[in-house]
Amino acid sequence: MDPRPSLIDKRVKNVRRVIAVAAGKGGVGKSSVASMLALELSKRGYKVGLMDLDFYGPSAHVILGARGIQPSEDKGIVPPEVSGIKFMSIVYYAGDSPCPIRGIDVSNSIIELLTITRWGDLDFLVLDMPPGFGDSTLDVIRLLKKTEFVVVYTPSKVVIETVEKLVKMLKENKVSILGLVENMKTRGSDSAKRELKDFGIPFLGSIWLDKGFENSTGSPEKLLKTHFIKDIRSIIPKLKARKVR
Amino acid sequence: MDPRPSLIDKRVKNVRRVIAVAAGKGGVGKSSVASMLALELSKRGYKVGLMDLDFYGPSAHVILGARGIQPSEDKGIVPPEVSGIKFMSIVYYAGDSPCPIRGIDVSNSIIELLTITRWGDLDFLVLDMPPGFGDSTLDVIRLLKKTEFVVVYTPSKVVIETVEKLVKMLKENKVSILGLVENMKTRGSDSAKRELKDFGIPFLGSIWLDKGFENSTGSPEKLLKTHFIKDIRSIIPKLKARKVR
Amino acid sequence: MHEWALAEAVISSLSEITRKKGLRKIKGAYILLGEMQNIDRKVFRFAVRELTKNKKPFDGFTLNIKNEKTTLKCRSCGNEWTFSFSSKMPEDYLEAIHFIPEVSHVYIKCPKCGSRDFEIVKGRGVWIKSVKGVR
Amino acid sequence: MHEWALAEAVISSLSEITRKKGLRKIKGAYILLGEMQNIDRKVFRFAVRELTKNKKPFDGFTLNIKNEKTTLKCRSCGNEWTFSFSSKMPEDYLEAIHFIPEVSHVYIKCPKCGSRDFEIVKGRGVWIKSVKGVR
Ligand SMILES: Nc1ncnc2c1ncn2[C@@H]1O[C@H](COP(=O)(O)OP(=O)(O)O)[C@@H](O)[C@H]1O
Ligand SMILES: Nc1ncnc2c1ncn2[C@@H]1O[C@H](COP(=O)(O)OP(=O)(O)O)[C@@H](O)[C@H]1O
Ligand SMILES: [Mg+2]
Ligand SMILES: [Mg+2]
Ligand SMILES: [Mg+2]
Ligand SMILES: [Mg+2]
Ligand code: NI
Ligand code: NI
Ligand SMILES: [Zn+2]
Ligand SMILES: [Zn+2]
Repeated sequence: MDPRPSLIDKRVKNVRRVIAVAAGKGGVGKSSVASMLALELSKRGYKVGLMDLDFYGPSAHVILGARGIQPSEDKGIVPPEVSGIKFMSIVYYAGDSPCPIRGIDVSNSIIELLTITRWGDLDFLVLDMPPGFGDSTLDVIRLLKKTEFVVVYTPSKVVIETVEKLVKMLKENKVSILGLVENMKTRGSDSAKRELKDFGIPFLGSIWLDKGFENSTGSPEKLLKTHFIKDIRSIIPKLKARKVR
Repeated sequence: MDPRPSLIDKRVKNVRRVIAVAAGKGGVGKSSVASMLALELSKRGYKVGLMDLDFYGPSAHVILGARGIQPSEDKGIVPPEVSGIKFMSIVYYAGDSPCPIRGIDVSNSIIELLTITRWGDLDFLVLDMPPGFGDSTLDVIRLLKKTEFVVVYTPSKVVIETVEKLVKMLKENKVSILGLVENMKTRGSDSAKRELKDFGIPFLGSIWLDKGFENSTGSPEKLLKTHFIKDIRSIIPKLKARKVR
Repeated sequence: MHEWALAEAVISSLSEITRKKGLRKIKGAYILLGEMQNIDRKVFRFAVRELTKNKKPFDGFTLNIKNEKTTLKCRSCGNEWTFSFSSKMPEDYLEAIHFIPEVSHVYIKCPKCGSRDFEIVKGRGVWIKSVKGVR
Repeated sequence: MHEWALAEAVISSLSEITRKKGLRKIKGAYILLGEMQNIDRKVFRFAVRELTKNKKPFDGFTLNIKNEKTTLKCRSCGNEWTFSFSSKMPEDYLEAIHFIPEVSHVYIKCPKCGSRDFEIVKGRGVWIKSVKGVR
């Protein structure tokens, strides 16, 4: 019998909200939204944790410019802080090397990390989800029952197709969905928004395509001055806990 | 003992080239490049197959507008044609529903599809790879030894970070890499290209960010009139078999 | 009838074993057919006969087929249950599972808790259990 | 010393079993410690003692620990081999594997064919093999 799952709930007992930023699809800005959300919440004085669950393409450390840090050991592992955010990522252990592992190993790694990481008291734990809805997503649903999902999409046919699948799957599993965030908005097409409305999920807001964003990644100070963060600010008030099932 | 792997090599015996379009990262345009490449090669009179290996976010059928088709059965399954392309996808069996399966099941599905699909004689079989380098990528490397990779990237830090990992991993496994394709190019940043040059992998060309692309998806005729396809045309001559190890 | 392809896989695999182990003759094989895939035995046997015809090492080859019941196990609640094709499922769902047993995750839920996160413990598809050969 | 966290998981799990099975007392448990994770037994035992102290159902609890050798199996060539911490690997690689055994895929290759696509067949980490309780 695997002893680990039974501890995971206790590990997030003093975490008020667990918010997973997901899409099903890659490249829509999950990591960007998750990192910026954590950054803004932390700046506002909340106690915030951020966990990068994309083991193939971990990105949050690149966006936040978190280099040369490592967790400390104290009855488990204690995440180091980046701009006030308690930050966990597989990069502490795999470095910059590719980690070519199968789903079963991804699952085991996530369970191990959730078992040994001591988040302590947090207002928000933000999860940066990988694309797809395989082992990582299924384990979050199975093991972190208090997770609420923020679903990111971009106005594109192939993206909508996949995001719809994620939403169907979350609803079926009776997982809380906080709402939808449109990313990389440009003038014109609102058709995607219309199509997704049918799901009866709150629309949390749009983040415009921000040409200055790429050059700000790696520097929290610069990130806090982008248009992107302004859009995040208008989304935060809408993150009130609300269960959509 | 699993009897399936032993048949897979024979299934592609009469396929001259197997080209996997991959990135490690999601959203860089793997499916777009794979679909457009297959479309242009088919238009030029080559015998072409296209296999969508992204089981969470299958996209090629959306891009090519392949709806309402199904394989036929004849000593296995025979892929139906879309614009002259023999096309295989999990959507034939999972429909539009989410397929929330773990890596082990993805692996089993891919092995099954590769075992029963009769491609016949082909000049090119294009594989549309999922993000990550988990079960699907590892199975392609393990079971389809003749696969040559085309690695797609976009000029972005988080993308480069992941693409580098994929390239390292492919090189280590002595997998052939045909070269790099830059996608969604905009004026300005050539820095990514410079950074990736260190790998000693041929640069196959750039595909410019094409604002008309999204509205052409779903219609092969429209796709054949995009700027995107023009960029694909200038890449094709560089796809000469060349093993980079 | 894609059973032919699965029979082909079995024969290809047995030929490979014959070569690798340096067998002169392959007298028989014991095959498990998982109920989930609902493989037509008659067609499967017919294909094996055709595929081994006039192939020297398969002279006098006998095929032993055993039906393997399907066990599914829920990762969410631990519940174990069986699946059989007699279930009242639309024809095209059963057809899809016949081709790719894993798409069962689209059509089947844990009868106890409703989760689709289940393991196909056994009875998935074709498996070579043992081979009898002569060196 | 993150061994404490793993001991906590074991005790939390045993407490859960005690509750679910309606046990009055939990007399002992048989734990496998996989070699891959190189868990410090002394620290682990100490943590278990501290965590069960003054906990009623754990009165007189004895811990039986068995070392489980690590077996790795290559998916590419089928080769099986073992892994032990005595290997000549840089300290920080071993440290990383100690925390997350799966990152071994970054640092270990199949000694026969060089592939990193291997299965951790056994000897990964902490496993509760059996529990002895009184109803
Ligand atoms: N609103 C935005 N404006 C401009 N670029 C963005 C925006 N959101 C994300 N990006 C860029 O898009 C790419 C993908 O973003 P990322 O957060 O890594 O996506 P995901 O985590 O979903 O794969 C990155 O290059 C990122 O810099
Ligand atoms: N060159 C391009 N110009 C404009 N849009 C593009 C281009 N390449 C891809 N896209 C768009 O980017 C998004 C992601 O592309 P996709 O092919 O689905 O990526 P992947 O398969 O890597 O996840 C889609 O909305 C697609 O229409
Ligand atoms: Mg996701
Ligand atoms: Mg990401
Ligand atoms: Mg890939
Ligand atoms: Mg794709
Ligand atoms: Ni059939
Ligand atoms: Ni430790
Ligand atoms: Zn269940
Ligand atoms: Zn090997």
